[in-house]
Amino acid sequence: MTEPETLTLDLDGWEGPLDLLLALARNQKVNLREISILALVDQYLAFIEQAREIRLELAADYLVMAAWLAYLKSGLLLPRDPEVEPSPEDLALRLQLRLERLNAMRDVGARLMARDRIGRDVFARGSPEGLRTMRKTLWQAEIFDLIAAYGRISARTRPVMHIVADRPVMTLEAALDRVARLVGSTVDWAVIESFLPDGASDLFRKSALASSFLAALELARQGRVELQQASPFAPLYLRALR
Amino acid sequence: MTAPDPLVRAVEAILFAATEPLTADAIRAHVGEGANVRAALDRLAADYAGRGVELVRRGDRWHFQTAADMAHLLRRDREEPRRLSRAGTETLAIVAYHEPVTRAEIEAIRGVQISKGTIDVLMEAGWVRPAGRREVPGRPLLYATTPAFLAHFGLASRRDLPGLEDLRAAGLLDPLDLALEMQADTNEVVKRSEQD
Amino acid sequence: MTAPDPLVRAVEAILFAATEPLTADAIRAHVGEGANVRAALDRLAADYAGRGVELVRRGDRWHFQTAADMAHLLRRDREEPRRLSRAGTETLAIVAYHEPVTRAEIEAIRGVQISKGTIDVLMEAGWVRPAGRREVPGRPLLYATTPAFLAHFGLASRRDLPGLEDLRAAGLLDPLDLALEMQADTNEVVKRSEQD
Repeated sequence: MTEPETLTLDLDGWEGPLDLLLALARNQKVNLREISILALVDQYLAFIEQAREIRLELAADYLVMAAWLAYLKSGLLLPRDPEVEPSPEDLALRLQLRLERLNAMRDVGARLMARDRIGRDVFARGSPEGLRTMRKTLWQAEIFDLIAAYGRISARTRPVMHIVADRPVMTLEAALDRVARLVGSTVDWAVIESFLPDGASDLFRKSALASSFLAALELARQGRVELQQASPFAPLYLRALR
Repeated sequence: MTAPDPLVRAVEAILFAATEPLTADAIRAHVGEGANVRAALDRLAADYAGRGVELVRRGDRWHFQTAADMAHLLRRDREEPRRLSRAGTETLAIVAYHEPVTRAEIEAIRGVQISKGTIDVLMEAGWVRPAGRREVPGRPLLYATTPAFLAHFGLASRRDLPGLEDLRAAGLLDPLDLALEMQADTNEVVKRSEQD
Repeated sequence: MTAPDPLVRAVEAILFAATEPLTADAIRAHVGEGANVRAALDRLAADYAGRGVELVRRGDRWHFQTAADMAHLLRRDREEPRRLSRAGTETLAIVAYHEPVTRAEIEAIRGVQISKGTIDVLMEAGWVRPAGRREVPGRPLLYATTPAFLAHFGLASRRDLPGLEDLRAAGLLDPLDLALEMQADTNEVVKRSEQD
C-alpha cells in the first residue's frame, strides 16, 4: 500500500474521488473483483483524514464520497437490517462495479493509444495529388419565366397608353346649366336629387349627382342659390336667391 | 506482386510517406548507410511499371505519382442545378427578343444596368454567345442566342417566341392596370344585371 | 507486380491521390457507375499485401498507408501527434466502447465532471462527433466516433476495438443505470448527512 504522505502530495493528480479510490484499490494488488471494500474504505477515509490534518483544501466531491463510504462501512459492519434497501452488500458490489468499469476504460484507452496510429506508426501518402470535384452549375429557367420577364420589362419601360372606357357622365357645364335652369322655375326649397334627370342609369345618376352638387356650390358662390342641410349626409336643399 | 525484400519495402514506405521527392542519399539516411538504395529504387520502378501509380525520377530525386493516363479520373464533375436570377432571366429575354443586341441596348431596354456577371452566366449556361460587333464608334460587342437556347426552351426558332400582342392577351403586359380595369367593368355588369 | 487491368489501375490511382480514406461509392463516382469497385479493391489489397505500403479498410472506407513494421524507419524527425490527456483518452475510450453516449454517462463512468474542452479536443481531432439526442427529458446530446477515428487507430470496424468482447462478456459495457443509480445514492447520503 502506498504511504498516505505520497498520496497527499499527489492530490492534484487525482481526477476525482473515484480515480483516487481506483488507485487505492489497485494498490491491493489483486483482481478488482477480489478487493476488500472495507479495507478500501478505510484507506480512503484515512487519506481524507490526513489531508484534513494538513489543512489541505479538499474538493466537495471528495468529502461527499467520504461521507458515503463512512455510511457504507457502518452498514457493512453493523448487524444487517433487512428493512434497509439497497443492502450494504449491494452498495459495495456497485462500488466495485464502478471501479471495474473505470479501470476497464482506462485499460482500453491505453490499448487504443498504443495501436499503430496514423501519423505516428503508419503514414498516409505524404503528398497526395488530391481529388478534385469540378462543380458545374446547371442553370435552370423555364420558357414561362422568359416570357413573363419580357412582359415585365415591357410593362416597366414602354410608354403606357391608358385607355379609359367611355362611360355616361354629366359634365360640370351641363350640370350648371341644368341646375340654374331648374332652380329658377321653383320658389320653394327643393332637394338636390330632384334636379337629376329621370330614368338615368345608376352610373349616370352618380355622375349627375356629383356634378350637380359641384354646380350647386358654384351657384351658391355666385350668390344665385342658397343651400340648406340639417346635418351631415342629411338631404341637401336648394332654392333660388332673388 | 511478389513480396519484396525488406530494403525495397522500406524504400517504398519512405517514398510513399515523403512530402517531397527524395534523393537516394535522403532515403539512405532513413534505411542506414551501406544500403543499396539504387538497386531498391530500380526494383520498385519495375514493380510499379504499368500500374496506376508509378515511381518516377526527376533529376536526382524520386517520388511516386499517379500514372499520367489516370489524370482524368482524379477529377469528377458534379452538376448543381441553380435557378437563373431575375436579372439573368430578363437579360436573356431581351437578347432573345432583340438579338443581336449590345450590352448598352440591353441596359436601355431593361432600364437597369446589368453586371458583367449576368451575361457571363448566360454564356456559361450556353444560351448566349457573342455575335460580332456593331459597326459604330466603339464597336460594341453584340450578343445573340444559341441553338442550345432554342433547345432548352423547346423553341423551333425565335419566331416561336410570343409577340407583344400575345403577351398582352396573356395578361403579361402591364398586368396590374389591366386587371384593375377589368375588375371595374365586371362590377358594373353585375350591378346592371341586378337592376334588370 | 503483374500489370493490373484498367479498373484496378484506376482505383489504385484514385486511392493514391486521395487526401482521405474513400468509400467504394466515392471511388465509383470517379470510375463510373457499374464498375465492380469491390473486386478491384480486393485485388489491390492482395497485390499490396506484404509490401511497404498496404491497402487497408477502415469502416466502409479504404486507404493506402505504410506497413506498421516500417514505423521505426519513418518516425525519425517527425513530431508525435499531440498526446491526449488522461481525461481525453478515457473519454475517447468511453465514447468508442459505449457509443452513442451522453456527457452525463461519460461523467458517471469517470466519476468526475469533464471539462468542456475534453470533448472539444476529441471533436477537433475528428474522432468524435455529435450523434443526435437521446429522447429523454432534457434531450441530451449524444456522442459517437467517426470514420476518422477508425482510420487513425487502424480499426477495420468498431468490432475490432481491443478487448470489446471481453468487456461485453464481463457486463462492463452494460447500460449505465447502475452507475447512475449509485450516484443518486451518493447524493441522497449527502442530503441525509446535511440534515443530521
